[in-house]
Amino acid sequence: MSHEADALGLPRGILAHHFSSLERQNEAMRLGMWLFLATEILLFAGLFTGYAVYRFQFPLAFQEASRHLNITLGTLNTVVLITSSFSVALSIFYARTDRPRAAALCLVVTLLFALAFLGVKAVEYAEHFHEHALPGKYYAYEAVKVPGAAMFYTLYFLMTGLHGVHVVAGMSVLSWLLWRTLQGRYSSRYYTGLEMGGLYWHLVDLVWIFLYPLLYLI
Amino acid sequence: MAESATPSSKPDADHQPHPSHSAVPYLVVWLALLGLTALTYITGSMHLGAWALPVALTIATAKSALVAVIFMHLNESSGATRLVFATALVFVALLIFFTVADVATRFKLATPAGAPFGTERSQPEGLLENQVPDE
Amino acid sequence: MRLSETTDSLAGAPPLETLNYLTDGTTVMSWVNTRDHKRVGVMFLAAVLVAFFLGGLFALTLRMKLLQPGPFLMDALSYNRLFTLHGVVMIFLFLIPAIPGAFGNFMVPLMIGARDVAFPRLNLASFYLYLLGAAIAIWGMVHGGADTGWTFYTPYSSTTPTQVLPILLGVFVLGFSSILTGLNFIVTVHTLRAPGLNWMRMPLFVWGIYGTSIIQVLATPVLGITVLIVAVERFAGFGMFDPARGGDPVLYQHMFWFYSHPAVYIMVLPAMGVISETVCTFSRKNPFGYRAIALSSLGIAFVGFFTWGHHLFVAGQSTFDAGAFGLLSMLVGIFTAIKVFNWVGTMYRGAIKFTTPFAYICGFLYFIVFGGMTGIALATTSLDIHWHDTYFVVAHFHFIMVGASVMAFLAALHYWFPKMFGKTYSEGWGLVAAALIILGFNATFVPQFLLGNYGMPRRYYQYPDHFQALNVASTAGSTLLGFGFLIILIYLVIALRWGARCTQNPWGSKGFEWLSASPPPTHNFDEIPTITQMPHDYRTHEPPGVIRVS
Amino acid sequence: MNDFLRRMLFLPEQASTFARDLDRLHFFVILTTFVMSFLVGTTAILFFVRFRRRSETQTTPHIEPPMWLEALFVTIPLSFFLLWFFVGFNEFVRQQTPPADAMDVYVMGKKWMWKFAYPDGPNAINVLRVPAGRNVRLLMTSRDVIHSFYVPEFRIKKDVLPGRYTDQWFNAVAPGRFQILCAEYCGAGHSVMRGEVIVMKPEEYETWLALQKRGALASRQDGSPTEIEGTPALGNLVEQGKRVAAEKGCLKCHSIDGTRHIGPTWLDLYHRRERLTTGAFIDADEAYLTRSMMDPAAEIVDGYQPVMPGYEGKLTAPETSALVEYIKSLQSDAVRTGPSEGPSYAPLRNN
Repeated sequence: MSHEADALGLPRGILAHHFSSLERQNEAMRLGMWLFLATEILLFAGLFTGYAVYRFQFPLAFQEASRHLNITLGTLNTVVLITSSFSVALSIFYARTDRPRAAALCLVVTLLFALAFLGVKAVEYAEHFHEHALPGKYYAYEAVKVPGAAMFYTLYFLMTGLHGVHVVAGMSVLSWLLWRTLQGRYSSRYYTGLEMGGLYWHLVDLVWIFLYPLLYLI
Repeated sequence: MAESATPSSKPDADHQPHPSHSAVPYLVVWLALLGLTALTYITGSMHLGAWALPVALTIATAKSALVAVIFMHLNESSGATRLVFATALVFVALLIFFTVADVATRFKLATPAGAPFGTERSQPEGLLENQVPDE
Repeated sequence: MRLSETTDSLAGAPPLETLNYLTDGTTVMSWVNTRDHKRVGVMFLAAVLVAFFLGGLFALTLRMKLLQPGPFLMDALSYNRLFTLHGVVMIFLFLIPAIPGAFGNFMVPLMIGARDVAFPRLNLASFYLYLLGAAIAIWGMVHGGADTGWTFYTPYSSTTPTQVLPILLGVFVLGFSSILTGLNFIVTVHTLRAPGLNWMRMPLFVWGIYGTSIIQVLATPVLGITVLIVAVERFAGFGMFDPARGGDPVLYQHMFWFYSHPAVYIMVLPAMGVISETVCTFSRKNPFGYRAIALSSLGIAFVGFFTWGHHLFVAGQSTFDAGAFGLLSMLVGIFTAIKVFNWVGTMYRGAIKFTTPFAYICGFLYFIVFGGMTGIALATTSLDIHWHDTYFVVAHFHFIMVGASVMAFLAALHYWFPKMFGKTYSEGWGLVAAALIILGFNATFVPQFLLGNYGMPRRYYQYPDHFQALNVASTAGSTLLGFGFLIILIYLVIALRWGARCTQNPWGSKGFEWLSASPPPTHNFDEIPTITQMPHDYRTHEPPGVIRVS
Repeated sequence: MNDFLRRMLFLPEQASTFARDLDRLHFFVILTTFVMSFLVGTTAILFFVRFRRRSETQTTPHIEPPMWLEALFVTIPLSFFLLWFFVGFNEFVRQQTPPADAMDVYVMGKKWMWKFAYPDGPNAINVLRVPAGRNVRLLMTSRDVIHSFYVPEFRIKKDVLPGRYTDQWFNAVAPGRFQILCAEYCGAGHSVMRGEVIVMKPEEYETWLALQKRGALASRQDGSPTEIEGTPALGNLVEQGKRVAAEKGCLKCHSIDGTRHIGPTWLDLYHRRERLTTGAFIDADEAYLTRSMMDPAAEIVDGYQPVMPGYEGKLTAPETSALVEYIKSLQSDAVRTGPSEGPSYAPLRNN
């Protein structure tokens, strides 16, 4: 059985026994990750479908309710998330070019941005709680009393909530990757793990790119 | 795992089919994303009416395309990965299209103005004339 | 660790009876913590069989109740819970994981000449997620059960006081298990094929599993989010589908069937794969129209996603959607038709041997044509109006699920039993059981078609008296069916314990999975074979792959 | 031929204008299905007989189907399927498009009963009366969960959804009585959520309708309860009892129109001779009615499950007596016309 892990000076266990080469294995990992991302996309698709249907049924309520969200905070969060995506991309780039310290630094920046995102989101949520702009049966927002507004907030909380869960999941993945990076596991020879984590984080960003206009802008 | 490893003489370059030598593309994409965010913010606050949604979605699509192609390296991925991504998007489109098409083409009385209305758990508000009488 | 042992043992002259995957490590931990796709497959097989007998027991109890039109044996609530459990157990715990989980896991790497699936740990995780999901669901059943039917239609499911939440949660977790299985297979097929095994040489079972996996990966998440929303609606009152808040119960149905219609193909595509393999082996013949059978698997996987709306013809869906879905549904039938004709074609000028698996193939062919065409009939918009939600649907559904999937599952079980365990079973009892099952199946479900025509809605605890005769007939048939399964259970257990040792390739098959020993060693192949032929090339006696000379 | 096939396939009688056309398509489809599965099955058996394995080392030739054969495999079934679709969809569109001259009946599904209301006419529970030979459109909604309105003899079925309307039309060809079934699973009473369509001769229908309207007006003059919240109901005991019955959920299990439900119907219950599960007979007098509210499990009427919760402490004394009065008032010698011995109608909307 040819085994390259040792020859490349990589840590044990990187190349599994049933793959003929590391290249093959990386390809498998990448494809597997993309398939997983596809499932994530379809997971969110359910909520987007709900959004599309109810927006079609209650166009005015959605516009009205959307105007009462804090667009400044929404935009701020968009910028925060885009930047964090950028820093993850940079981190992979640095790992690829054998600059592990820079890579780690980028991950730290990403994590900080992610925290900032959650912080801003928390502020927004607190505001909604304060105004009773809550989903479903808890809806008692004085400012918007159009039928369908409660549905907007249901979708708002489900979508941002699910997205928030993904942000938290992404943060834990990135923290783990940060630890591995600091251990010096990723280099130009092997950086697939980091790349996978990065892909996940980009997906979180991707979902937000759609949530932002749908919830805040129209 | 396997102890019986035999040395391999394959060159390292094999493991990096597409080494990228510069971070500039990432920076450019980042700036573009920020620019597009600003653009969508501005168009969003212009209250474009019927055009608001298509404009916002077009910009969002452009942004996500940038993220997917450059940040997520779809440009250097294998065909299979691209196909996976494309298929997922096709199915999302299908799901949304047929579901919305249903709502959009129902007979016009299906959800009369004033809905939500009468179920056991919430008393009717804004009933229509000729509505099914309650007991 | 295990691997190094086996490679070491290969260094010397291989002993006659080398360790196989069953004997290589016999501690409980060596099973619980295994990475071996074959062991995961066997564990899946054991689990789905338990589920199958549980679900079968529920079904028999239901049929017993239906002997009488009035209250009998149990009250309405118990009846409603029981059919829900029957549905949930059979669909989520048996049909969906059965062939991919058990035989897919076992056979796909062997068939493509790989040592394992791409992500062995994920594979094991998928099994444990299955167990976890099953445990949660069964916990819910023990603590009251749900009475929603396996479809969980809102707003009934969000308002009924029964234990819907744990069952929904169980389904959610099972969905993840299914996704991981599918994801693993896709990557395995893409990256681990043996040299020489290009796409157009891939065994048809692998094509079937590959198509299935696409559906598992792309459809299951939608079910996940849907049941999640219903769960949130139940415990937090978010009201996404709640009509009282402007919610649309039909939206739930769209989202549910976006998964659950393709899910039917999750259950039937692997079955078709099994038939493609077995029909070749027992006809000793190359597949007639290999390309057509292979690509129609992808066709079904793809078009299966466009047709969910035919479950909503009377549900208040718009006429436009009904037309679109009705038209698209016709296309799915075509792919199945292509397969059926090509299977029959495979027998042409073959050398057919009538064995137990072949008996199931014959049953399968008849049932899938009848079940499939009644499916098309149901998708014929206006005919559906009378049949919708009646026993006609129940009968059609069971023709596909039992008549096709379970028949193929049994064919696979008998066909691969020697491969998996190295033992032979009693052919005589096998044929007796097959005859009993095919007969009992017809006796159970043909009356149900007639009941549907007669107008008996499904999920009826009590029914108008004039439906009784047909119900009694159906119950009588189900008893036969039950006996058939019992016989299989008995002789397979006996074979497992006392059966004669079989040769490496008892059927004389040229499927690639028979290239390895039976039962296979842990690492499958000493040397990865280079595939030189199409599968099932019976022109010569040469094995389909040669060992690479390095 | 039509009748023969219909009976062979256990199809119910053809009582609406749709039925015959649909059945014709049905016969075509089912016969094709039979022929196809028979052909496939027989071919397989023939091949088995003809191409049995003769020796264990037999080899076989490699056969690939010619392109035209694969094309045939596609086009033959496809043309059949498309034919079915176009014929079927044509019929479907006809069924989904109510004619402009159709008379409206409002239908409401509710666990577990059907309510029918005619525009400015009477309303009814579980019995739908329609004139023969006239287009009728049902405008349907539900109060709780999804139900489905199904009349097998008419070949019509449509889900009844909470929160929105669905519609369904039909034209019954001749007078007769047909069962309405609920086809969408809706809980414990799903299988007994049955009603009846009574198709009447047009002139009988008109007479009935006129009578109903008069009766409805008369009952309206009885005075309706005051609707000021928080004040005790001013109506008489019967009215109070009716309200209590609705509020306490009695009517979820007991019908007031004679239909069998989870519990015995209240119609004509007072002084009814009931057989208990013990085999004994009792007279349903005031004492029994009260007892069975407080401790229902003690004396269960034969054929019913002991599912009713005790209302001891949950009903005040005035409420109990109001309920008893209400039950006493439910006597079936109210308005009853037409050929049916079916249940009578609940009074018009009065709240």
